[in-house]
Amino acid sequence: MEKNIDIQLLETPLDPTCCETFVSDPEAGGIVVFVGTVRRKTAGREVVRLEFESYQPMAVRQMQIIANQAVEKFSALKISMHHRLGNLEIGGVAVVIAVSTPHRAAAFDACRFCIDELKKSVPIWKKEVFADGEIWVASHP
Amino acid sequence: MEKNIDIQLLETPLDPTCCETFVSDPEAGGIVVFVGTVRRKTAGREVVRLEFESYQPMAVRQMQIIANQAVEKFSALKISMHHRLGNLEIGGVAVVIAVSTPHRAAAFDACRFCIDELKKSVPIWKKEVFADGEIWVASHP
Amino acid sequence: MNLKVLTFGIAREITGGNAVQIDLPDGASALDLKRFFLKKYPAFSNLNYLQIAVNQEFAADDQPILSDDEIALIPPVSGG
Amino acid sequence: MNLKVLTFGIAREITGGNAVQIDLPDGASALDLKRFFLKKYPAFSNLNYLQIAVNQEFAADDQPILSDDEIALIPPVSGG
Repeated sequence: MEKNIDIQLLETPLDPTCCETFVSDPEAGGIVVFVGTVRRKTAGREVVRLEFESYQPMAVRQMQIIANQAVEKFSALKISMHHRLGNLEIGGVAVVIAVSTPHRAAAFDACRFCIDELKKSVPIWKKEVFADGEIWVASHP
Repeated sequence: MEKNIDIQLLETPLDPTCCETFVSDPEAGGIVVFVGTVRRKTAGREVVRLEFESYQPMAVRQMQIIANQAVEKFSALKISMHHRLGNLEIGGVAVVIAVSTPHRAAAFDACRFCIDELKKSVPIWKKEVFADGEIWVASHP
Repeated sequence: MNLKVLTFGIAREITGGNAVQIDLPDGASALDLKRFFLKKYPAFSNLNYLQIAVNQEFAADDQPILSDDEIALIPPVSGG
Repeated sequence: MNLKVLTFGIAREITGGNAVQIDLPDGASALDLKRFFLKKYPAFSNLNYLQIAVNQEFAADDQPILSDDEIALIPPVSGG
């Protein structure tokens, strides 16, 4: 893995500070951090918890590809992407993505690119568990 | 000040975690944090340090206005804006802005709006000190 | 050829295990593999999509499958 | 009327203090105040802009200045 990219899938609580610290750089003018948290409700139903699973080696590869693209497209200096696996309660942190760039606009664009692409192409699956049922998110029309 | 908005001007090092913690919310699906750091170089010159000063009561008012607009325009749940005053070395954190929203796209838009507006209309001034001189940033054409 | 196919998420629940052993004719493509699963487990037709990964990369429909490839079913992803 | 005008950043350096006492005719506007400073300190003409704040808000050119207003010179801001 490139020295300026940090990809992790973790069974333990994520710490945004780790990602921010990783991307700190004397050439950086801006750092943008996205923290994805578990909302209490989706489509009006109360969420009890989320369960994340992944195809780990492929997920890491895909995240790496996305980070490389972000470095290329947005001249990002450093990128850190951590994704949580296992069970998460409301308010828990599912994903943290931090990006540093020399100028701030690119940091917003690059961070947004990373989370948008992660949601499209990284083999991680989220099951929403409600009091009265459960669904694999995005699986059905 | 509204309960969902946290504005601070601080003479001591900023802690992005404080801002993230403030904006955490069970209704939040996404938090975006912008961390503005002091770059080693501007326009090719080595920066020794930055000096920030502000018209404090007006700066707080303007930041409050911006945060209120972001709540209105982007349905932000909570916003925390901390700006540093005094002297800062390279890598130091000048500003932290954290925004939580139910869905992630709005968090990016709202956070970017806040930093863009802060740079336009908040009475805070930054002097860049180089080995061989100093300038008040953005003062002259 | 005999293949072990890894399954995740809803694909794991549909097939009832972390992996399935299947038999495909030599020279089968990723699309053949996908058709095999759609036929054997009709529940897959209800998904938004079903993709095949070969050696940890998304495979095009015409990609040939070899017996020692690492094959996985990728139902709609939902990370983040 | 006698006014105390707060100064910051480069405006502080141009005027040589955190505040300046000036005399303006009663009924003067924010624009009159700005013109007073541009005339007295020509260095202000070199700035990208100079704004006037009245009671901690940006003032329009035609805003009248009252003797008990809190007045400040706002040179180009550069926070963040």
